Amino acid sequence: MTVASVFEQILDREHVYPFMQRAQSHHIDVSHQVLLYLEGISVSFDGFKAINDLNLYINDGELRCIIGPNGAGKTTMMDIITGKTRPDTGSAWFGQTINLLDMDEPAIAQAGIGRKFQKPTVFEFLTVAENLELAMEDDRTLWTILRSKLDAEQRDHLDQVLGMIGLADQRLQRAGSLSHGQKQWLEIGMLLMQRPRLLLVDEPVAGMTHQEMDRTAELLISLAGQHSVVVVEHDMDFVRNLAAGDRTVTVLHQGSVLAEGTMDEVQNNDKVVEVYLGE
Amino acid sequence: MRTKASKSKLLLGSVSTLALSVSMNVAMAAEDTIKVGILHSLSGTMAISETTLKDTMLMLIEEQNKKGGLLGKQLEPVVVDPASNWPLFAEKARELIEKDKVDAVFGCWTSVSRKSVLPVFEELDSLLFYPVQYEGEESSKNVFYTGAAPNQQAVPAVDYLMNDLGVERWVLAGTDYVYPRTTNKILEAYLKSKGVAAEDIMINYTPFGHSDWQSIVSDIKKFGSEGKKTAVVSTINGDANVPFYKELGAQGVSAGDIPVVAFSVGEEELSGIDTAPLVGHLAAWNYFMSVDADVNDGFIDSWHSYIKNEDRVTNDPMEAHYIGFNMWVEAVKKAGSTDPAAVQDAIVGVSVPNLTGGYSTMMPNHHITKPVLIGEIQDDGQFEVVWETSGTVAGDAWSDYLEGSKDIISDWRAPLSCGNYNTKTGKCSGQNF
Amino acid sequence: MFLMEALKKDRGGQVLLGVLLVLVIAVPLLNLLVPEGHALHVPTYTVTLMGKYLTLALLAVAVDLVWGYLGILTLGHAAFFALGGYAMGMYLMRQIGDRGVYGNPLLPDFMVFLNWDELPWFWLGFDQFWFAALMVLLVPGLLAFVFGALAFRSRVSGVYLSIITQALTYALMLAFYRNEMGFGGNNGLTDFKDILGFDLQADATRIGLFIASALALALGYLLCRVLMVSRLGRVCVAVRDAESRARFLGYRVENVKLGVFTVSAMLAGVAGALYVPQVGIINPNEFSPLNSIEVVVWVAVGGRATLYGAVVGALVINYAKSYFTAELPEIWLFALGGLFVLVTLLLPRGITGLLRRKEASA
Amino acid sequence: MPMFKPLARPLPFFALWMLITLMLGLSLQARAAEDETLAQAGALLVQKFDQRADAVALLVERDHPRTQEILRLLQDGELYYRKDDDRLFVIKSAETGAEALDLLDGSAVTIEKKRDFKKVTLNNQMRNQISQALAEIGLKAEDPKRRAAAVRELLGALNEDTVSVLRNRIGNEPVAEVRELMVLALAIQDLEKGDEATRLQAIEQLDGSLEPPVRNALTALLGSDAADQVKRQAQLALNGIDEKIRYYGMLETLYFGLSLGSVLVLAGIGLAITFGVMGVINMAHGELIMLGAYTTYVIQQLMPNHIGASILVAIPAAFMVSALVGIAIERGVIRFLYGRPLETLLATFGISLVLQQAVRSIFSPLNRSVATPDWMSGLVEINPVFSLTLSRLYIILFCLLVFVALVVVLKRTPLGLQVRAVSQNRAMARAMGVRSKWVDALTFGLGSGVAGVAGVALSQLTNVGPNLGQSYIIDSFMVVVFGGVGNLWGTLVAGLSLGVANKVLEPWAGAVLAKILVLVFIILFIQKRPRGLFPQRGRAAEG
Repeated sequence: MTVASVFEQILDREHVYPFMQRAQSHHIDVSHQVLLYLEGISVSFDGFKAINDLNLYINDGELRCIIGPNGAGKTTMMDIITGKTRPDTGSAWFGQTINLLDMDEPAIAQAGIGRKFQKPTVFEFLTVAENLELAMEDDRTLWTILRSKLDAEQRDHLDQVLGMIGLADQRLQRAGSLSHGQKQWLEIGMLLMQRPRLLLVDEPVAGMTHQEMDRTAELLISLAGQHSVVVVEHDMDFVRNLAAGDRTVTVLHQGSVLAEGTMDEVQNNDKVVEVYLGE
Repeated sequence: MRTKASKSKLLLGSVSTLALSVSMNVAMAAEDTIKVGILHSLSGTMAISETTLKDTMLMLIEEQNKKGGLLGKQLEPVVVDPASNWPLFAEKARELIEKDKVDAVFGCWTSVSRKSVLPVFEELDSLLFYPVQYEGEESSKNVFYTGAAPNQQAVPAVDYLMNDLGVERWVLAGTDYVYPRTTNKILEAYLKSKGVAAEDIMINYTPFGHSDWQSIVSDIKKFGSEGKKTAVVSTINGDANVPFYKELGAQGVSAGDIPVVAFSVGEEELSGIDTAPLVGHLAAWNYFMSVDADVNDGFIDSWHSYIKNEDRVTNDPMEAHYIGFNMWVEAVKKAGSTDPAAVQDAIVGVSVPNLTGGYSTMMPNHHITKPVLIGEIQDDGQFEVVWETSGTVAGDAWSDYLEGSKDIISDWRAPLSCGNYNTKTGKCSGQNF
Repeated sequence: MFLMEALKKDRGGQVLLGVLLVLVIAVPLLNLLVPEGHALHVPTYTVTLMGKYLTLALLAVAVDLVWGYLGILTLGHAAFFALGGYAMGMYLMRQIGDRGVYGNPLLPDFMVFLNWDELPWFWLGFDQFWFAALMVLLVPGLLAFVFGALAFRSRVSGVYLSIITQALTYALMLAFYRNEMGFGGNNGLTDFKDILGFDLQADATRIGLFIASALALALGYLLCRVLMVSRLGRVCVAVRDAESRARFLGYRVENVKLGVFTVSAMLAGVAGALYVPQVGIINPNEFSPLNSIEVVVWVAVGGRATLYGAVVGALVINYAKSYFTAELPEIWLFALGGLFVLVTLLLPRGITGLLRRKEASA
Repeated sequence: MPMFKPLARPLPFFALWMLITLMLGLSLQARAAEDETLAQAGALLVQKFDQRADAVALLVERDHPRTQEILRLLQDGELYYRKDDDRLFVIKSAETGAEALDLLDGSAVTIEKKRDFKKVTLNNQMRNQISQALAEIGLKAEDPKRRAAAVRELLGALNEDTVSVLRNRIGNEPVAEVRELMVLALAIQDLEKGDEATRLQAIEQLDGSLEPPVRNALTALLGSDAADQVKRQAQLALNGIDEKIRYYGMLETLYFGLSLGSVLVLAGIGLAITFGVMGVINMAHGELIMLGAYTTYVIQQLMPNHIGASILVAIPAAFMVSALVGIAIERGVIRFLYGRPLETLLATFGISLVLQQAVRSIFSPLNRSVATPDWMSGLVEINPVFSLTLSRLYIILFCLLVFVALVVVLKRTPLGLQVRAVSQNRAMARAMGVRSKWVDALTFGLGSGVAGVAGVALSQLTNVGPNLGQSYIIDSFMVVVFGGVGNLWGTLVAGLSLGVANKVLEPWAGAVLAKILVLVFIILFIQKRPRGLFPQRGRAAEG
């Protein structure tokens, strides 16, 4: 660009340089109501096909349950979406504009995809509050990490989430000292702090009491709408509970979609029945 | 040790300084003995060689005390362990001089350890007796070099090979540190001055503890197979020697084909080697255990009885300590005091018997006169003397074959009293005292 | 103000800084004003020794920063320490000027007798203190940055990282042993005369170096402390305990690691630079992998992730070392080795860990 | 096969010699003269070196019947003289009570004090002098091998009489190989002094021979005043020879590389098991190698008269020693640290220090000398410029042997199955009734034992001392990491290729720089492929 244009830029008080824009700020184009596209994805380890030509579409604001026997490729699928594993073939798009396959985990996370692990992983040595603070949606460059303090708005957000996950009393407790269920909650809380557009939730109710399960279900349902939520779960009651109201359920088998539809549809699908009862 | 005890308190707070300095002037008290510092590594990599020298010194001091001590006082050895750690050498030297108030220190093996303590001795103006053959290029007011300088080991050895064995091609193989570098530079210059062509000299350096000698030995073999009689001049250090000789043996290079003359392989080193493949290879020293002299037999006997082990060998650095210690004793008697300055003046010109049946004298450059012997390794791990210089050779601090140093001389007597006086510029450089 | 904040709830740190302050004031007075032989006199010998220990303590702090908080077990920090030391050593060499034994105004003695006819390019500029000081920070920093950039980007971690850091320092050691390198080979750099025009052997200079070391340790400690109480500190812990989690929260783990690793390397460099003039020699031995591992053990013994624990560990072990090597050399390795095993098995939180537990119980 | 092996006892030849002389009916004066010669020589032999040399010269020149015998006695160091009366004796073993045969009249004496007798020692000059002399005599020897050796000894060192000897023996020399050598020898002679025609013919005969003297003679010829056409031919011949030499040079480098590599593999492969299969960083690995080496030393001390066998005994012994120590380490320390690799690293480093100091205290800090058995020393000579050192050859084979054995153990035995099970999924294996505790202990024992075996091999190449372990630990880690953890094949390939790389670099980079370059290469390689050459893939390795 010419010297003149540079001057204009400098003089233009409204001009925002790209490096000054916040990392997350690129908006996600969901003009077709679809938030996540997985098309023709395959990946194999040592010849074993973990994912085999998988096609999956998640709508904006949808709550989607994914079920399937062990080794169906549920976790691998999440690895691919979050950039941990690179597929051999296929494409994965976040909205119309963001190609997940040329981003790494941090980039994807900052783009607005949050993930909860199968085994709850929180930072055991830090307090509950600190865990949430680290998860808070914020600029992640070294310099800002070094200097940033919580501002009022962020503090409110933190308290609000603490309330949602019911850990307000434990805020100064070490995360390591929480019960299994509480850790699950904390991790979900951390997802919320990220303000993600898409939540991937892997077996959230493992090791939870029935009350806890119900509350989790409520929470997840309440999240649907402003977030899209993908839940992978074994516990059929829980899934039935979530999928109530004709939400879509996807059945994965041997790395590809076996059936898709409402809970009743898939339960009466004889292929599914065979997979679950047969053999 | 008391000061050390206080150091721990330093963690707890400044209280330390108190306790410490109290202990200090307790240390001042004892003055009825003459203290002699012994600065040899008793742990770490150098312990292998240096522990023996510590024992030698203790033996010598014990004998001197049996003879009634010195100036009517008993000698008291002060042993410290610099643990083969070069900075620690300087620290321990300072401890010996400042804290234990020793009158003279016998110690160091490697050049780097000597270099590390040198400033300390010059600052505190104390005395160090250094018993190991070294590269020269140094002469300090406070250090007495009782080991061989290059002209007391390397050059005569080369003469022997050239004149008696008719060697025409030369492999200068060494470990890559200052002693071999300097020695080889001197030898290279010397050989060229004797009309040896550049392509008849092969120089090779290897790292410390080098263990895979295949390529190098095969190169030497090729180099030696080109018609002219070839010899290897080895300044290979310590541990690297065993695999080197083993490889020579394995590749069928016998002493008859290509003799190796070593400057760092003595009886002590041989005791750790299967000598079968080495028989006939050479070493140049100023002393061999096998030397046939009454004084030597006496020394060996007292060593064996002191160390309580008939199998222990004696070697050249031990003799150096023997000479150095006796020189110091004589000088102290002559000066009537242990004051370093007095001893420095008194010791020049002192001559004492060495273990090869002759006498060694302290030169004005703080090096001594010694005979040079060439020995052939025998299968019993001893050396058979095959050649020796007619008289003794005076140690030359500054080699005449090196560009930088051929104009430099050293003479610690007044009026010159300078360790490196440049005869060209007429300047005495490098003295910071 | 944020310093105050950094130190509150850090009793160890407060004690440490307090002690350093007292030392900085008391030791010079006791050494210079109190006459020799008087009960309260501190001999220069002890001053230099303390100074040396303080620099080692700083090195330990640097290691604790990356190992304690970031979980990177570096077996190569001796390399950064030694590089800092060499930078300072080169400055001191240039200060000798024509007072070397060969009286060569430009070349250090070892270059003269190895027939170097001119100063190698990488020795240029080291006659200026500011340049040397800059290099003390830049050289280790740069090495750490390049090495880290490669290693952390490609997610080399855990044991692999430890082993290649070890390889790094080992390679450097071999390299510096080579005389062709122009760093004095095995003999290294020594026979220093003066620093900034002050005679290195004058008591005043030694006092000065001691004070400098104390200040460096204090500042280094504060710096690490400030870093670790910030959110960055919490991110470090997060990375240490659950790296992938931190990634999925959108943190660029490699950058965090790289930044802290580089800072730590620079601290190590400073420690080395202060170490050299006080011990009077720097040689390739300082690179040896053994030293690096020893530093890690100081930290382990003192207590990881506390910073002041590292200081305690460094002082205790070095004291023990100089005591044992003098009294019963044979026992030393047994003692040190045993210490390693016991601490890792029984005292995962080190000495200071014990103290803290006492406090908690009391 | 080995060039410098002591030749067989001379006595039979001597007897035969006497027979011949008797048949010739040697006259009495002659014998008197002989005795007188012998007396003179004997008198000289007890003097200093140069007189001894004269004695040898005398015997050879007078061509005394017992020359060969006496020279051999000197060579084998079996000739002694009694200090008090300077009489010469033949002594096989100089111990009190052993018997000494008088050289002159063969009468036997028993040795009261071995100090009474002193060996007639040689120096290098005399050794050469004697081998020359023996070679000239050897031309007439029965054993063709000996004749060949003799001629080879004389290559390029002929004088008038040896030439004449060759000329009239070459006709009726039965063995082809020897004849060729003789031809060579004479051809070299012609090359040096001969007219153009003979020189050209000589070049013909010499063409393609790799004997060093040939090459030297040709080079000398190029420098001489020979006719241009001769020089041209010589140049051609020389080029041909150099071509071959270069080719064999490359083979040699490869061989050196492989043997260095096999040492690395031996040192590393035990680690590949403990580190790779169990994920345990054993910093004491080097010291386990060291223990193996010391075991070899101890075994040799126990059976000093069977050095050859001692090595074979040492292998299982070293395995047991190191394995037991390894198991002790595992049970005593490591099992408390599973899942904490970095702590394991520190603890085992502590153990390594303790082990080092232990051997220092037990065996003294000095190196210990381990003898190389005869069957391992010597050369397999392919041709004059290319020969394989036996000890290295054995070590390469040994390395492969160990490797195969390990692969079999891990792939074919129940232990191996359990090991792999545990290393892949501890919990599952336990659930299926594998007693993982013992599997761990045994695996660690196995790895340590292999380290011990490596120690036996190393004791043949390098110092047996307290620092032995340290000098190999870093290299072995490099090998394992480079090869890919948990993969024996990786270790093999990595070790060998690193060895070869090292040796290929060495000529132009020098030993030190070569090592540095290899290290740097590995560091960079790990950046590119953090899991080494042959990584474990699949979900187990993920994350």
